[in-house]
Amino acid sequence: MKLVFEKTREGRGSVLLPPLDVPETELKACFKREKELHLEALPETDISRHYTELADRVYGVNNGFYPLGSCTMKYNPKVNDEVAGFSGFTDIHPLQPDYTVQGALKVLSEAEEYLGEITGMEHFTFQPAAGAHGEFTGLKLIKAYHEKQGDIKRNKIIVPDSAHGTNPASAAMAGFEVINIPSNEKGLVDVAALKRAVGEDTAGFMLTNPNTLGLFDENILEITRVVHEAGGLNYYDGANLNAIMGIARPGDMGFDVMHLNLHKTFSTPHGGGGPGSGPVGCKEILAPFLPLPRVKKDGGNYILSDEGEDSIGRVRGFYGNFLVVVRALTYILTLGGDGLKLTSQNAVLNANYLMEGLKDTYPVPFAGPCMHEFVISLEELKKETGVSALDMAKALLDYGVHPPTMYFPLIVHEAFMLEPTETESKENLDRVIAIYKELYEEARKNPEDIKNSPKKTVIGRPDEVMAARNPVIRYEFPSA
Amino acid sequence: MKLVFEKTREGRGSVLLPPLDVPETELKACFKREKELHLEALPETDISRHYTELADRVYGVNNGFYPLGSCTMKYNPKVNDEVAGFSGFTDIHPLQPDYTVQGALKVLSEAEEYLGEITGMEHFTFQPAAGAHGEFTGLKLIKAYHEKQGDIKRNKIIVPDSAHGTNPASAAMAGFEVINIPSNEKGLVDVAALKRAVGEDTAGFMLTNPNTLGLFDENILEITRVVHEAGGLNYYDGANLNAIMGIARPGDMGFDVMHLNLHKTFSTPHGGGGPGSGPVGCKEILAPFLPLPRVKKDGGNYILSDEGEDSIGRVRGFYGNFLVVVRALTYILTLGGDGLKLTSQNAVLNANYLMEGLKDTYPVPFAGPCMHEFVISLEELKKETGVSALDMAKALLDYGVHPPTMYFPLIVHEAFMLEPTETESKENLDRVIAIYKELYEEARKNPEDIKNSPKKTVIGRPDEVMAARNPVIRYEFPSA
Amino acid sequence: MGTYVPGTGEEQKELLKSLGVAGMEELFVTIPKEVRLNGPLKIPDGVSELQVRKKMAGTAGENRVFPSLFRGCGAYRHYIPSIVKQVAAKEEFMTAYTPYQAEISQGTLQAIFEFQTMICDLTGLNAANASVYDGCTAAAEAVIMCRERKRNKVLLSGALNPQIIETVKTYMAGTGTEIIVVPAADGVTDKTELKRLLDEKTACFLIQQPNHYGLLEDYEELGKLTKEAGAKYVMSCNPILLGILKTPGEYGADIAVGEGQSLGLSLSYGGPYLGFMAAVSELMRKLPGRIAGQTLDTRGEKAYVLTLQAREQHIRREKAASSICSNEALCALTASVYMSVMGKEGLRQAATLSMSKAHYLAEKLCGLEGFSMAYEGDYVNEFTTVYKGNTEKLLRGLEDYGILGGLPLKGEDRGKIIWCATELNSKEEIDELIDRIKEVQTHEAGI
Amino acid sequence: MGTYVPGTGEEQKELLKSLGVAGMEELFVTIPKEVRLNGPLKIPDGVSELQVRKKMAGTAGENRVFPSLFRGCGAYRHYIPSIVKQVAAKEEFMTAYTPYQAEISQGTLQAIFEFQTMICDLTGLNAANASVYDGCTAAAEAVIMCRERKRNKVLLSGALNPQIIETVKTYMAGTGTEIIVVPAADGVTDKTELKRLLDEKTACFLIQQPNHYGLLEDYEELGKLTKEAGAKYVMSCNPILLGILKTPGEYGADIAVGEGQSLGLSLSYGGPYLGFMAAVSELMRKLPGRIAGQTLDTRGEKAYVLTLQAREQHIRREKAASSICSNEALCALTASVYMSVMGKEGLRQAATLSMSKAHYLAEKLCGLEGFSMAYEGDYVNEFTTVYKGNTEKLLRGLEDYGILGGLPLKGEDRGKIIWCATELNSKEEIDELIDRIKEVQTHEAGI
Repeated sequence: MKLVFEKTREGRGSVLLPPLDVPETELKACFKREKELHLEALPETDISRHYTELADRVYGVNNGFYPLGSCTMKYNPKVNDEVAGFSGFTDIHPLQPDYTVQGALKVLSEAEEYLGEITGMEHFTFQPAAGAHGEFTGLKLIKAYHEKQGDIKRNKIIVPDSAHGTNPASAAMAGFEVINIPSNEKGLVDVAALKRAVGEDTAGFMLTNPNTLGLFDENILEITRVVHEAGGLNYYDGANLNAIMGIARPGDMGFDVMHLNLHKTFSTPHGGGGPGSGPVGCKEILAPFLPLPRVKKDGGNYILSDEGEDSIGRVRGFYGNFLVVVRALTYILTLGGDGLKLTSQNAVLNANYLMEGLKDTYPVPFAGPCMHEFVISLEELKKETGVSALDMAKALLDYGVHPPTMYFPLIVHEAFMLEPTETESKENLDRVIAIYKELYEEARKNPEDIKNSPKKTVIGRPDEVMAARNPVIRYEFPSA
Repeated sequence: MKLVFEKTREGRGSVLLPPLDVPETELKACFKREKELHLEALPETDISRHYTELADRVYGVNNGFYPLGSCTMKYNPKVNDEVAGFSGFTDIHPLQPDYTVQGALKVLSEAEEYLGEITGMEHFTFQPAAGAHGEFTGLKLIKAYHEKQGDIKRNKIIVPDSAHGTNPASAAMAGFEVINIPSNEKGLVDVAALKRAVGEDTAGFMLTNPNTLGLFDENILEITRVVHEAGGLNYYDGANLNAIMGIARPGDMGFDVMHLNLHKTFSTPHGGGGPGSGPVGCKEILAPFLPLPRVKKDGGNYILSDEGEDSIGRVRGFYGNFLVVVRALTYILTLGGDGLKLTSQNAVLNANYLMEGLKDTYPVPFAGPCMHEFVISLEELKKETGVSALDMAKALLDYGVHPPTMYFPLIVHEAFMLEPTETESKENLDRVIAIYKELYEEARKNPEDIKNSPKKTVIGRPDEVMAARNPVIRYEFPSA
Repeated sequence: MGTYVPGTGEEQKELLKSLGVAGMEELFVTIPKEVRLNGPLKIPDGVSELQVRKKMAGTAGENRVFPSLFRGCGAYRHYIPSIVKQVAAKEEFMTAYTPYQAEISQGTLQAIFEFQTMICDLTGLNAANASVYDGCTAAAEAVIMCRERKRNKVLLSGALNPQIIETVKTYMAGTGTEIIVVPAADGVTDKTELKRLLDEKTACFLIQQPNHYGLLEDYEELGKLTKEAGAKYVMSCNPILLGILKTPGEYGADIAVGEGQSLGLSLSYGGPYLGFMAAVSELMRKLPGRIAGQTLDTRGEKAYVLTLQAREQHIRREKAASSICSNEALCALTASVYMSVMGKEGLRQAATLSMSKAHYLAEKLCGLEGFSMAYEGDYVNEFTTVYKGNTEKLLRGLEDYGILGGLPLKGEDRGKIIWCATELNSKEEIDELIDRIKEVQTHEAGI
Repeated sequence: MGTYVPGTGEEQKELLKSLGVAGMEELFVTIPKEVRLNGPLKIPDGVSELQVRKKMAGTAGENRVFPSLFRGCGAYRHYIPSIVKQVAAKEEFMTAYTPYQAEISQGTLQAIFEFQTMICDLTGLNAANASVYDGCTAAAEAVIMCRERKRNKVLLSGALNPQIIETVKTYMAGTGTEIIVVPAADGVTDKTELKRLLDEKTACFLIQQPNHYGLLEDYEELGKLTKEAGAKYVMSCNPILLGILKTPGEYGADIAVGEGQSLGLSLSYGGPYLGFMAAVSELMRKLPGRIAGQTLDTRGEKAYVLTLQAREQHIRREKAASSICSNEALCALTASVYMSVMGKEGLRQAATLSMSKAHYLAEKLCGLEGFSMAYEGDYVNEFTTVYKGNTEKLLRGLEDYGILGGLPLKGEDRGKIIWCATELNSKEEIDELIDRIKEVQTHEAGI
């Protein structure tokens, strides 16, 4: 379809703003833009149609099954959006005096309290705008902590090889050196390797748990103890918290700091890439280092406090993605403690049911009851038929379901990582199992067909190499 | 796709309402429903997906060109919807005291004033919920008028054969006998035939102007005079008002009463069939008969007045489709007098441009500059190729544009009635002209192909005869 | 001046030029000079979107939204789940026309088919249409369905909502149909009177469940009497309460109608609302308006179309069952979403909560000085009290506290108030109402 | 308790049974007993949708929305056209993830590609990304882009929004980069100081247009100085004002960043907002985060994909340009719709209106007792005054009239107020502000 720029011409547009009602001020010539803007307004009819056409070319959770492993694409409740649209939340300026935004501060304070209870952490900051931003912030806390102790040689963060790519990247951004350690044959942290890796230079250890294979690390307490004994701190990547709410808490497992993804576990929409929200929780020992300002209670009132000389400072403007927090709080209040537990139970139940339905067809390399997600391997299929995980993913598109996360974790070849979430019904899961089985047969019978998929989508497979080699990342306006 | 009933099972659903906080009242057994309801709740995920799937199977103005003649499918501005969503409009009870709903009464009062100015009528009622309802109401006014004069023999309404089907139907509903008169060779009212038809039994004459051929009746003043001289009243079907706002007024042409379609001329969305709004305007002589209550001014305040012993009574509960009036008023205030005129000018300009672009390929039986719409005939094409207007309409579906009104007016064979409206750009019209031309060539080259269309739609042509012969108009739940 | 015309200025000129026309005026040559407007319309100059939104926000602000509301009588403030509004706002549903082209309108058509099914399920009848204008016109259309050549007398219960009576009267005036209101006694239809009035000329008897005063009538017996006279039995029902009340189908009604506003539509000062209609299968072809039906397409797949169009105005013209063309499709869709979200359990819960709150409210009210129940019968979500004090002052006093009390009646019913409760009225709110009434009473006594 | 789990009760049992598992507990056997929670979470019991909406409406009601607002400093209340909100609320855009599967994500990808193009057009640069968290982190990411092995000194203008300075400092702390704030004099960067601080170790100099105090600086000269030292020139810009102001491209900047909130996003107490970044083509591969690129598909048709992923964390892990993964995609889409609706004329109008209103406001303010301009330089939509009276009392007084005045500064800037005006501040509103200030002053004097 055409770009928005190709759909209009000069002089179009709507009358949105009123005429000037005060004397006009002329900008001095030296400050004036000389290069003419190209952006032309579209009439409303055409805007409406353009974005309707674009929306038709997007697949969201409301379009169907979306088992993108580790992304927790659960249903996004409408009441959360409605609440986040209340004028009392959308029309307040971030620099209003505290006494005029008691509701907003209450939102942040209540969210902090409940997330603390869910995770076993004692303090939370909502400044981080996404998961990776949370990691970065949490690692900065670890850094500040060691520095405050005068322990300046601790400059290494240990990361298992099954970790999300953001973990090592955030550690590097925060000024650490990254030490990768391999997984053991069960897909868990190799405790012996961890023991070898820790030492006087260990600043901390980052763990995603349940990990990206959907496994809860049975040695969790030993792991965190090893790190603590070496003088390091434990960081919990909460991306997969959807498996354990109300069942176990990172704070009780020996973790000192963690982030959550409100746009995963707490049902806020991901918006095709964001906004997310990556609040960071920590134990008391790290509290002095949290970003400022923080919400405090002063008698019966909430205040934003700027006090804290040891703070790492600010990691974003203002207080984070506030409306995302509003949605998450609405979600928590709706479900309550029991509802959150039921959520995790069903997330795990659905994952196990789906795994059980698929495992006879698709090998599950690391078996056992899984948590909220699991990994299947298409390696055998590829050897037999030449059909890769990528081909299978593309073939799934023609069935109208979203493919799983592919080729991750790296320790499984031709991996498909599936996370159905708790909001899918049994019928939906049964339908998906049937599709996967049918597709498997198809792949064996007509591998070439699968390799040529997708066929029903609005575009065929795009040439990614061409895109990267000769990047065209903006439209060039025709010169006048 | 499956019906909503086929997508769920017992015990599903959301927790929407709070638990009982007062003592429970038990309904007496004799009043209790015995037959169990079948309606099962769906979980939100599935509701969201079900209606997304349904929405994907609907074509609205926001999806593309929609030249449905006489339906004026113009763009529906979003600001109107936003305004109609203000809590001050949506959350007020229709039986609140007048002094608590001054804003609502102001909306009705201002809309009455401006519509009066646009049409040349002196009073308006907003009770009618749609165009046909307006016709019915207007005809009741005519009836009441004659009865008040003691002129009880006037029981006939004269209607040209080019009229919308609602005209004769509404006249019959209002208790009149309908006299049809033919059009002349120009497609206009045959004045001689009208003169023959009028008499002592003439209650009134109904005219759609510009008519369904898109022609403004050049004899309009003579027509209304003939009717008046015979003692009848003139009714103006305002469905096609989009052609003449700010250019000419029914009130100045000798019409006594008329209705408007706010969902056509005044840009309110049609909702896939409704809600519409069909306010009725009339001259002073008919005012005593208008439905009650009416909005009046009492000093600086608005009041709902129930006074008027000659009123025809009530044609609907409360005051009509209020939120539709809110949207229409917003539209009028946005455009202002000049904007309304520009709207009509461009509606006519676009229609003429489209007609000009098509006329060499598709014969225009009644030529001359058209108003807001025009009719082309596919009779020749059918003779030559066997391809009917219906076939061509279905073929258009595969091009992603909505077909025009078909087989209407009845006086043109294999008719296509096109009304592009003012909200289409030149490029859109050029694209449509190209499609129509291409389609014409296709029809001559591969008539069978056209007869087998549509091919790209989610269903093929449905069997309407089967539907009518053996009507299945509800889903039968499987017995438990 | 705002505009939705894409190309003004240069583009207009281009189009005019390509038509070989000098100016806009030339396009209107067929309009006789005598009727052409000379000056501009006397309507304020158009404004920008910002300004119009500001102005209309001001107008909306001139209405008072009552946080606490105990008024019904045909319009009810029930809880509207978030997803209902969200789905009904989808542009595709909003901006489509009547589904004339079935192939690109399956969404609308299936939604109507689903709505029809839900209405049948609620009412216990087998044939429903796609909606009519509102509850009052639904009643009038039902009466029209019942008219036969030899039966031109229509009986209306005197305990109907007065707006229904008025609308039916207007619809039938001048059609040679006699409308008789059967008087009410003790808040319900007088059976003896009904018996007296029913005869072989009676086309139908129309009654309301629960009635205007909130009371449940003896629908069984009234239906029997009506059928014995060979007349049609028509019931006007509250759709949410049909979740718990015996259905028109069970009462042997021929037609059920009602106002569907409670099913997910906001109060909106009276509209858009939703008239629903259902009938026994034998009357299917007498139903007015649109009906969606199931069929097969050329590929042999299930498909939906507008059907039984031979009843309709565009085919039958003056012989049509009704002139209705546009109906309340989007409201019907909204109601469908509402029913899908609520399900039978949700409807039952809404009905039961409303009933229990109404009874709690009645009990508390009748514990107050000057209040008593007007009638003895059974009621559900609405009931009528008699108040010995000044009802107008009482209600005005409550308004100052942000409470809209029940509806005060006029004329011979003066002093009576019809109260309503729904699931939105919490116990706290009801208790506050009671406290406020006491305050108002004290205050009044003090002056 | 609310829940979004479709099948509780019976269905859960079915699933458990088919897994051969006795109860939920068995699914969690891999979790060591020692870390399993024994009791329930101490979180209030879940509630129905009706209740949660009511509670949250109450919380929202505890915030004060000021009808009249003259505060900016990084968050601006501009007019948001109706269609912008309506498009951004489309479920498909809302509920999708990052477009990993290009074939079913062309809508998102094309929208990003269009956004990138618009940002390039606005800034006069040639390479933009899909967005970062906000304006402050955009500045920090730009600084990271500029770091080179031999250039580890970063200069920040002292007239930057303090939040930008703080964020950059946090980002760079412990990375071996030296951050130096170039002091401001008379509200603008001290050129002499800058010249003194620039050297062969300087990676970049970051400046704001207009700056924190609302002033326009000598961007030409500052850029020249920076480039002469071989450092990168980074500008943080107000995107609406770029409709009229000379662009970073024209000033020879290497990178332009900014806060995109003004482009159709509500104030929302600070988020979600939108960080945008653009750079000269040579720096394209140093941009952090997602970038959409154009390519061809197997059918030879144009298609869009996420590209240049070799920069990103999921490929390069610890060697990535940044760890950013989720960005502010929906905000970028909102901004795109805003720019499509406004077009260049609309942006220019918004900028010009804001500027003219700000100047009118400044003139009126300075006509009042005790007010004077803090600085002499040129300004656009924001400016700083000095007030001799008690700023706190003044602003509190205005709040009582529903007016949020400018931002009072603290510390050594105490007594200064930064004011802002946009097209939403009508002349009437400004005049009212002035009158109210007089009233507050009179009142204060009286006591």
